[in-house]
Amino acid sequence: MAAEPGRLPEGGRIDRSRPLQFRFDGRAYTGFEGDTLASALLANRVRITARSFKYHRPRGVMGAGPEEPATLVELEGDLASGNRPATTVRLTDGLVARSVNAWPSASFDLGAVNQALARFIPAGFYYKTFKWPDWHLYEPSIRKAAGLAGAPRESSNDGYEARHAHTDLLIAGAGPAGLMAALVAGRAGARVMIVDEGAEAGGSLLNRRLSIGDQPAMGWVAAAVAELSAMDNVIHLQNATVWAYREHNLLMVHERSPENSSLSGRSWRVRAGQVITATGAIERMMVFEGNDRPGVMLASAVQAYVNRWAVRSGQRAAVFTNNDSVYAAAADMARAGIDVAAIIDSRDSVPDHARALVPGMEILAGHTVGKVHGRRGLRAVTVAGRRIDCDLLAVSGGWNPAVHLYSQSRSRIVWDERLASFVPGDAAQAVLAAGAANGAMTLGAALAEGAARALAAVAALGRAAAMPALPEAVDTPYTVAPLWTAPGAAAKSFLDVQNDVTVADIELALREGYSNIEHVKRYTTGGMGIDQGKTGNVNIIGAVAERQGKTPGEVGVTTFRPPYTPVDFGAIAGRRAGPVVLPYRHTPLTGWHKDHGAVMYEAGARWRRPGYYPRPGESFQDSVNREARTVREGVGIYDGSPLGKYEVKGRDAGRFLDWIYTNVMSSLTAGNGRYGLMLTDDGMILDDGVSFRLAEDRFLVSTSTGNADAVWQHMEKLLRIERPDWQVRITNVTSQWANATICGPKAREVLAAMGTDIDLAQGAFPFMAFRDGTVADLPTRVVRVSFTGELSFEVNVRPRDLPTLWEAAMEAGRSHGIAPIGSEANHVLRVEKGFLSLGHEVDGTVDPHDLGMGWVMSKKKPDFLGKRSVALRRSAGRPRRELVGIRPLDPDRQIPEGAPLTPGGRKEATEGFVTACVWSVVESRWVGLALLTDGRARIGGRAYVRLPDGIIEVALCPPVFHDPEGERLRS
Amino acid sequence: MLLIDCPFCGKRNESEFVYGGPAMPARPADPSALDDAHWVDHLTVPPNPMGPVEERWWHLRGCGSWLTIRRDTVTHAIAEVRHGG
Amino acid sequence: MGYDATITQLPLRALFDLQGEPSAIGDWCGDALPAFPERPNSVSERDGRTLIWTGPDHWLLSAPLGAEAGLSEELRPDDAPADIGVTALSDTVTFFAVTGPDAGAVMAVATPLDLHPDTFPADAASWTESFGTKALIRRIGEGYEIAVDRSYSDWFGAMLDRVVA
Amino acid sequence: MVNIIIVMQRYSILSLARNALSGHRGWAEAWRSPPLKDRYDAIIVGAGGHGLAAAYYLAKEHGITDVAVLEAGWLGGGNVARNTVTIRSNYMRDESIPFYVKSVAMFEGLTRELNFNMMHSKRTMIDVLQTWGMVRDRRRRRLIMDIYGATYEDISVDELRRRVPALTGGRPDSRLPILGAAVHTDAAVNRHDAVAWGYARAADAMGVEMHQKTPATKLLRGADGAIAGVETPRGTVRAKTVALAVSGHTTTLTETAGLRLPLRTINLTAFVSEPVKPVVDVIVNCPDLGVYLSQSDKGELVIGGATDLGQSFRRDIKQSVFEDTVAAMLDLFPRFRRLKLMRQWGGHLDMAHDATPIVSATDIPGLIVSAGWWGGYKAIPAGGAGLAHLIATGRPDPLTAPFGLNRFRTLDYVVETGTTTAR
Ligand SMILES: Cc1cc2nc3c(=O)[nH]c(=O)nc-3n(C[C@H](O)[C@H](O)[C@H](O)COP(=O)(O)OP(=O)(O)OC[C@H]3O[C@@H](n4cnc5c(N)ncnc54)[C@H](O)[C@@H]3O)c2cc1C
Ligand SMILES: NC(=O)c1ccc[n+]([C@@H]2O[C@H](COP(=O)([O-])OP(=O)(O)OC[C@H]3O[C@@H](n4cnc5c(N)ncnc54)[C@H](O)[C@@H]3O)[C@@H](O)[C@H]2O)c1
Ligand SMILES: Cc1cc2nc3c(=O)[nH]c(=O)nc-3n(C[C@H](O)[C@H](O)[C@H](O)COP(=O)(O)O)c2cc1C
Ligand SMILES: [Zn+2]
Repeated sequence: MAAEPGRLPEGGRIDRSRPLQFRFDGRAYTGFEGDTLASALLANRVRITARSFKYHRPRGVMGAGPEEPATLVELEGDLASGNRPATTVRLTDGLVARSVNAWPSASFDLGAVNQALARFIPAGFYYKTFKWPDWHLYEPSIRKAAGLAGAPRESSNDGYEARHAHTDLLIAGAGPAGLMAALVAGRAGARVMIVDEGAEAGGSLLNRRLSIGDQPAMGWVAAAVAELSAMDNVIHLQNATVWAYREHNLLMVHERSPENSSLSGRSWRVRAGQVITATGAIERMMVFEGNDRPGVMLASAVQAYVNRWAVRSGQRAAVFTNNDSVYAAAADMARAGIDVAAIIDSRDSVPDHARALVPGMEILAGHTVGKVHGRRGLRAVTVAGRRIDCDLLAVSGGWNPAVHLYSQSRSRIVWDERLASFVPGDAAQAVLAAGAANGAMTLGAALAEGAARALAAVAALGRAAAMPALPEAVDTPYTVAPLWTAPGAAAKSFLDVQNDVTVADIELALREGYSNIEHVKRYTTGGMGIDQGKTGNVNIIGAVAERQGKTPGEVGVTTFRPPYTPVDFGAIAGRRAGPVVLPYRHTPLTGWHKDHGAVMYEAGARWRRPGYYPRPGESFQDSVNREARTVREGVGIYDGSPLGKYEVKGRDAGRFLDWIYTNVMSSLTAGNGRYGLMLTDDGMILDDGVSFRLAEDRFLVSTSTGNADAVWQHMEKLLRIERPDWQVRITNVTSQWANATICGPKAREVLAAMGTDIDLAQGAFPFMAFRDGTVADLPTRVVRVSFTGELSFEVNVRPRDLPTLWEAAMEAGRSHGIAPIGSEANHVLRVEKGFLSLGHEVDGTVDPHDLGMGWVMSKKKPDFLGKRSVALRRSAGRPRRELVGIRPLDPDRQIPEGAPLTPGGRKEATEGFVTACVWSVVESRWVGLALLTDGRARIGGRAYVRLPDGIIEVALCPPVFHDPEGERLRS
Repeated sequence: MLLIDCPFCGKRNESEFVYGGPAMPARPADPSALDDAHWVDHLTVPPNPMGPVEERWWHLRGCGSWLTIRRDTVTHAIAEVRHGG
Repeated sequence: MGYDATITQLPLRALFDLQGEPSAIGDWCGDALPAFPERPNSVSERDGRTLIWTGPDHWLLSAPLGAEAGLSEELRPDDAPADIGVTALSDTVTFFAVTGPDAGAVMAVATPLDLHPDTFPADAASWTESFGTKALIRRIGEGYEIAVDRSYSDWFGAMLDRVVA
Repeated sequence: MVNIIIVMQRYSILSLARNALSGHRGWAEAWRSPPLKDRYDAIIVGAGGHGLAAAYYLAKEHGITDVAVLEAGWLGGGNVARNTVTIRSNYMRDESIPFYVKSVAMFEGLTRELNFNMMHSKRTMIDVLQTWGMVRDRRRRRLIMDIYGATYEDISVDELRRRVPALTGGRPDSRLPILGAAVHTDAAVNRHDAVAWGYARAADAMGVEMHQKTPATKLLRGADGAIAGVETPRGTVRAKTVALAVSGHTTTLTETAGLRLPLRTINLTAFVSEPVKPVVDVIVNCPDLGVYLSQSDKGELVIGGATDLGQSFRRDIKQSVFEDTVAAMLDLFPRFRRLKLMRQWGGHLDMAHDATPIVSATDIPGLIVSAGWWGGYKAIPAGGAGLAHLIATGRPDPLTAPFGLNRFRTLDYVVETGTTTAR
């Protein structure tokens, strides 16, 4: 076990009583509770922690938070996940991590040969080459090289949850601005949610040494956190990132390893009345040759490591800046024992308030870093010809307010010349920015803004709040003079460290005419990495602006989009996984069907229904034939519960049905029903079903299973939007009625045997009538409809009674050989009858005439939905595809459903297709239905099914194979 | 995800609603009185502005009302919600 | 560790759907109903009968299942005048109770409806959405009652169990 | 063939090597920025895939080079920059299949034709079928596609799992068990930006002018009612033929000339995961669950799902659509639970009343529209060629003829029944 050479003897927010063992790239190290993987690696002086994406250059840790562009690791074991910035990986005991994109390790990486090829592979090189003979030749090796981490493996302990939250005010960020805002709004009684992605609250205060009032800033933070936790109107989350800002103030939060739960992640959908983005600011890189060398770090990160983790990132440092913020950092570095050799400031004059922070330190104003020495890590820099030995170069290119969320809300961001950064502009939603996220770069200003924004937000919510007395907070003013690219910056000056995009790449893009910033992004891939350019994007914009003679504001930004930082897909799906990924519906008999061996299918509208009930040793076809024969010859029973059912009631109910059906329903007498077709106003069939008149002003409309909701919507919309003055009310009774349909020549006997007070005689209870009464002592409504072509009784009961009814029918039918039938046999039976089926014959292109159902189009009614369109379409006189029956000349030849018909079976445009093909139990052969151009006129002739492996000749016949007169169903 | 202020229920998540299409002009009482071209337009040509558009939403998973809302197609801001057409 | 909450599937209840002008409904139903609730999406109760105002011109009457036959006689759904709708719906929904200290957290996973007491007080009840399907939610003593279409209840129960597990 | 002088710098490994030695200072602009004239033979509005391809074929096939392509924003920044690059021809209707078959084939030769590497990768698409209705839908497509020479084959579930090992969901006990799969070997992905840039560069080389940041704000009509040109903030530009290839903005423009069209604009979205090592090497389409994905050469999974409800000119993803898509993906690919979302975005496109594209002359003489391309990335080569043909000859070519506006006059819609999530 190695000691930790970089760790300071005391200080920091780590728990030295809890050492932790971990492995990185195969070697063992120690850190402490409170460390991140990055701080622990630095404490162990591991310098090369990564290899770059394209050139495999050695890289070290550069940042201290989610902005980290360089060190991405892959975690193994229970925590397995890839492409994690080491700066955001909380150190745990036994953690195993390795660098991505390097083999065998970051320190010794074979891919490094790409460095030698660098000049041949500038931005966009692949557009210019790899064309011959074919991209395919090159793609596999390119794909293997790309991709950083490996794809995650399946892991069993992935608990994720997604939940909703509602809040008056959502505050993103628990730095001083966010905490102050939460205190003000919380004290005013508003519902507040404050969400921060760090392990603990405090934001930048964790990394700096400042005071608030008369105590250290972190004391103030602790007091604020305590006060908030005592308010039950406040929810405070740490380790939680606001990663998306969507329309209508919906924000998404990803909470990692939530407390008091076994979850690995929780996703919050937060609907907020008001939002304050107090997300702080992110430091920019400096752009000079060799700025990616291990040992070059963001100054704020170096400062964070000494203050928060008691880690010296190097022994002897230089500092390179264009702004004031590094002076406090340099002072903190020096206090921690880092020997600060010099501060190189590109500005000609350094403000006194900055100088005052580093008395005695050498400041090289008006200078830039010329050259970086050291191949595998920094050894020295050259400034104006002078070599400064150092193993650490702390750089700051200025600060970018973290406007990501603000911009995601589609609010404007604008260029601020004074801050040399983009800042929030006009808001597009109820959002305010506070603190460094709004360009308020000092602690006092952040506190004041946090309070002021909270007051404004609370006022907008209609609440009164008091401006608190603001504690005194001394901080250094912030001034900056941008240096977008240092003199001499070229092919090894990295703008996007992660994607290896250099100044030379940007210049090439501009030279080749990819001059819009969006082109620059896409041509070079700058900003398209996992960090989405947090440290680099504005530098790219600055570099482009400089070269185009524009301001960065004129160049503009690329679009900020979610997520702010990457989010596990598991957290987004939450609990929806496996068997409950989609809803499923059951009837009261679903259990029975399964117990009786039914093969269950998805049957539309989320229902799962029996397809067939195979008996031991039976093939699929055997079962279906047996079930179909049972109905044709004896009696079958099926569960018809899912059929859509609606009560339509009111003075205008009849008139309404006449309008939405093609035929007349208002002439029905109570106790009777009628089959009807519903068209869209475009004149296409929408649905079919039987409507019954229950009373003068009351109808029961039934719909197909799959279309039930669509028909309901259709009816409701027509009524409420087009005919609000009509008195019609619709009640969905689909789930109030379940049914068992008993069908076949012996159906009447079975029903009678069950015991009923309904007169079942043909004369007393004709086809298409219904009767209320009891069956097997249960209250029922029995309906004489038939979808099989046989005598059929649909016995409707309350769902709670269906199992009893069903058992009674099975019992009563036993002597008749009753058997349950599934949807496959039903399909055979309806095809034999030529009954239409939605999804087969009705595919959104047919009208009733096409199906030979012109009779259903009322000639009496002046208008009904679809009438005008059917007439208009037909007036063009174009030939239509019409429903016909088909019999393959070879009776044993099954035709795949969907197969095309072409003239003579030739390889030509189709003239129709086979909508259904079944083994007919009445004809003992394959029969089918087809839609065929001018089909009806061709009945008696032949047509040809064209399959990839042959042609099937079929004889055309009327589309009915069984009982054309319908005597059996009326019997 | 929109937040729709139902006159009956108050502000509710879009997931409670079913989209019912753009508000087309009222269906003519007597379609046969229209010439073909006008009928085709009525059926097929919706208003498609960059800006406010009226559309129907069914509060199926709420109070069951049909609502007409005026929503900006660019910003998605909802300026008006009313019952019926 | 999951949530400290209990999911219970409740027995059927007598339910009647009432549609129309309150005056017309009142005329027909007479004493069968508690007073009409005063706010949309709230309930009134009397003698074990609960009336929920679920939509404009739309109410749901609920009572223990034992009262179903009696109510049916009082309300005579089949004879109600044309301008109102009275429909028996007892079998259409399945009720679940979500109770226990973490009931609120479970509900926050289950539904986007804001159940804060300021917006959803003790007498509130509303149709809303839960896991993508239509659901009726009401506050009960130490938790919530949530009802969905009976055909979805197996799935819905499984979903709630997953949340609590 | 028309004689066009091509003045284009060749891209090759040699030119790359040569340039490397000179610090890549020798590369020319891919396209120029000439001054905007006040008159052209033809104007194409919209420098997206269809507009740029039309410009290229107009010059190459028809010798018409006095053409301005006017682009409101940056070239290639519309939907061509934001689609999921699924190139396929598994359609259902005689009107559609031959067109897409041709377009898919044209894509295959484009890298060399345009001397611009589009990284065209004939990956194969596999449809994962989880309901019998979908099995039937795909069978219908498969059998008719065969007539037009497009590939589509059934494979077993075992074979599917062998070819997509990461697909471990959809087992018999899942919500929607996998019933089968269909393989479309013609399907491909490629580099979307390169398509726009490649066409632009080649068209530029033949003299077509590209004008960025030049929105057409109004269509101008002459006294005879015919199109006369367009107005732009940079001045009026005249032409006797104006073609609109502006995706979601077709009606925005036609309505300035009083022309209303059966189109509405919708928002469609996509997202990418973090880049990872190769894990899926085909396009996987799951129409029953509503998700499709492929892995790019850079390693991200590129994932798409359903469209938003309602009309929209926004380009943000809707949380509900997004969650549904992710839940569906994880059901089939449970191991992606720990994969991370990296970026998401949207695009807006118009969709015709029958959901089939429109390439057509209009009631305004000289005004041509190419619209309704909500799944029209794959259609760029053939659609561009068809549009060019229409511009040059005034008549549609046979492949785009079924996409005329006339079909609406008699409500003879072209309906691609059935759902395929993959665009
Ligand atoms: C998320 C998503 C996924 C998709 N996936 C696929 C897929 O997998 N496969 C597939 O085949 N298709 C897919 N598509 C569709 C495909 O992107 C489009 O069909 C195709 O890009 C549209 O054609 P285009 O390239 O010409 O349009 P665009 O690229 O949108 O070009 C139109 C251009 O017109 C410009 N413009 C607009 N108005 C004006 C004006 N007034 N003046 C000047 N210029 C104007 C725009 O700025 C734009 O550049 C997808 C689309 C999206 C959004
Ligand atoms: N001159 C400088 O050195 C300089 C520059 C910039 C900022 N600052 C200091 O920063 C402080 C400003 O305070 P502040 O409160 O505005 O910022 P802050 O940086 O202190 O706090 C921002 C917090 O927001 C969190 N955050 C960011 N994005 C988030 C997201 N999407 N979801 C959840 N949490 C997110 C961060 O983790 C951080 O904790 C002042 O003390 C100021 O002096 C100083
Ligand atoms: C096929 C494809 C792959 C993409 N891959 C990435 C990627 O790896 N990284 C990234 O940041 N964005 C990626 N994007 C998204 C773009 O950054 C951008 O979001 C998209 O082009 C839309 O533009 P906009 O976000 O600027 O509106 C990809 C887009 C497409 C179409
Ligand atoms: Zn409502």
